[in-house]
Amino acid sequence: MISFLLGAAGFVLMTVALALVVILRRPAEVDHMMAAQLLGTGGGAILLLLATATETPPIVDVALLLALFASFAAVAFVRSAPGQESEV
Amino acid sequence: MEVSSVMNSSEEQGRPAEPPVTGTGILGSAISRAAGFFAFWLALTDANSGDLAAGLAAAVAATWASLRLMPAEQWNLNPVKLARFTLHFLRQSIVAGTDVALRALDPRLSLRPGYVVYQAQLPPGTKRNAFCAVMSLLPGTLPCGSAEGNGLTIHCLDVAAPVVEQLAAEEALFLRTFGGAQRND
Amino acid sequence: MNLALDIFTVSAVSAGALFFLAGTVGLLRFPDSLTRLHALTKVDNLGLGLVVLGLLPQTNGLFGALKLVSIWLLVQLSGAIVTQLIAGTVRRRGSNG
Amino acid sequence: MTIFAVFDIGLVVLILGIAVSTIAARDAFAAVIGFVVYGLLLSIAWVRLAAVDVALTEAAIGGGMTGMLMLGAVARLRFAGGNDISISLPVRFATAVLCALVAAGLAIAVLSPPDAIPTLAPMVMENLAQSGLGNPVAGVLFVYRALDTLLEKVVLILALLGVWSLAPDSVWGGIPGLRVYARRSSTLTFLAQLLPPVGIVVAIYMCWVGAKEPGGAFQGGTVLAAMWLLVMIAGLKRVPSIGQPWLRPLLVVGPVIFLAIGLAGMVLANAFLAYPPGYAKPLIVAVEVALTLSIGVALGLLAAGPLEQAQQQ
Repeated sequence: MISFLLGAAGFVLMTVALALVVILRRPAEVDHMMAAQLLGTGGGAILLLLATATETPPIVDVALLLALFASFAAVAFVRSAPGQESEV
Repeated sequence: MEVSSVMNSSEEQGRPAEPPVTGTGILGSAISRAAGFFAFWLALTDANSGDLAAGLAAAVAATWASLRLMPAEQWNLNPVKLARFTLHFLRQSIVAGTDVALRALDPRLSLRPGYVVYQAQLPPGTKRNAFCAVMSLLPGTLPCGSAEGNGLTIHCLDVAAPVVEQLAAEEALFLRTFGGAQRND
Repeated sequence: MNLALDIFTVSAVSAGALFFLAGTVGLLRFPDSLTRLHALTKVDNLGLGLVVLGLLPQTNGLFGALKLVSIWLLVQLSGAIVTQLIAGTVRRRGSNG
Repeated sequence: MTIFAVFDIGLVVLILGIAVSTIAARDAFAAVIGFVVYGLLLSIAWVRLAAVDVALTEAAIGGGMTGMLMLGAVARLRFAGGNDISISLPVRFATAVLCALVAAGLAIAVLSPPDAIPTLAPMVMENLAQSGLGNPVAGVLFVYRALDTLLEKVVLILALLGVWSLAPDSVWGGIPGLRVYARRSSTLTFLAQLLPPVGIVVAIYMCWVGAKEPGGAFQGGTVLAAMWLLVMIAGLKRVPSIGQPWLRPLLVVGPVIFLAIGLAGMVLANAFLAYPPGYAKPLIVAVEVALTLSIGVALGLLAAGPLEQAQQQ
């Protein structure tokens, strides 16, 4: 079971890595803004899998903070995106 | 005072007079919010008995902030209807995820993306915001701002699908579940 | 009993991982920013939901399970709202950003 | 090769890739996004290094708060037309050399450790029970290195004074120039109504749990600061002027209580910052609660930036 959960965490990490490469290589800034959200879901899944696999419940708290700050970062990105102030 | 200044001018015109919330209404929503926050605390601390006092403090602080940020409103909640709506919503969000996943994996990439304007019945306010959040998890739709009148601009993956009819059905269900804040202007 | 739970975990977590893969494929193949946002929100949320569902039998006790579910709810809720914010930004600038 | 090793190598490759792309980004906004992603990924790396306390701090500070500070700087530069300033080649070269030197120094320190790594960890674990705490990190921070922890909090206030002193005299006592969301958005309002109460519960949980498990005042305070900033960005509450009567007491309450308990220790326990036997845990929890509030206010005001408007009557 432990190696299965770790393998799943590794698999999700791989898909997150691929998605990050795709997002960050695109020219449009809005694509970059999706990166924080991607880590909120993908990073959360990886951490929850690690917490169960290594039987370390405090890791679940890291997932909680990651979810909270990923959405905070996404709001900050949207707020400070270039061109935002010209549209007041 | 500060809350109403948040609405932009077009939204302010469409904003109906809020139904007066009675003292018991405020107390009721304070109790239910506090119960929710305390349940969240129990989940966080594994219901450890040594942590209950701090949990009460947390629930009180969170409820105070919540009432200041989002004043109590009349939500006629019925547990049976709520459960039915939750099940429906869960099923729809599974359908939504599967739908997009299949489109992504489909070699032909069957997409006809575009915008649709949906005239919402719900006036601007907390309930409409909640409905927008529900919509963004429904199959193929993603609200991205307000349009003329009481309209919402919706981005769809497939404009040929009967999006407006689907959304009207979803909104009707939402109204039946959470109480209809009908436009009274 | 234990075996049945383990099989449940393996199948739900695998399904969740597949959804993460499908979401990434969507990000790669979809033509514009808004359609990619659909892929990110809906598919990844379902992926995380399935991973959480699969991990539920492995948690100790009801409250441990509740904690996982509340994290998923938090991600789902804030994701649903943040996506609309990003989508609004895209719409104002035209789909090509 | 175990499955752990495969996972770790993949993670390290990803983090290095993001780091390189952050350095190589031509546009400041893209670079900040890269940095935030880097911080969030780093918190997974700290988890793998079994440093959950650091992982929590990294997710909060590296992923959230530093990104917010740098986005503020980017917006300010753009407003001032700073994006057009071309940096001359020698300056770029000097910057690159300095960064490379720092990186090389760190690499040497990490890659050539002494044969016997000096550690006090066994002694900490032996004596931790005396303090009544369960989290060794909290034990080190509040029992063995309490002076460092106290000074760290004072530094935060000094940093804030530094930011405030950038303002011209005419607006002293006025309102920080936090840029609120340009268009009033009911979507953002909704998020700022729902998320902060949840964040308050998480912040109190972080502060409370810090005594026995990973967590603590810094993580909790950062969550509070982020939630406060979210409410201000959405325009639900105004950015307060720094002359507000409630603001300055909150800012110093943590360090002041810490200092008071430290001074009391000179009388009751014969040393500065020593705790009387049996009272260590309740005193430390009291200090943590006060510090959480102070850190939250200080970080929120740091991110809100220098003063820009005079106080409105």
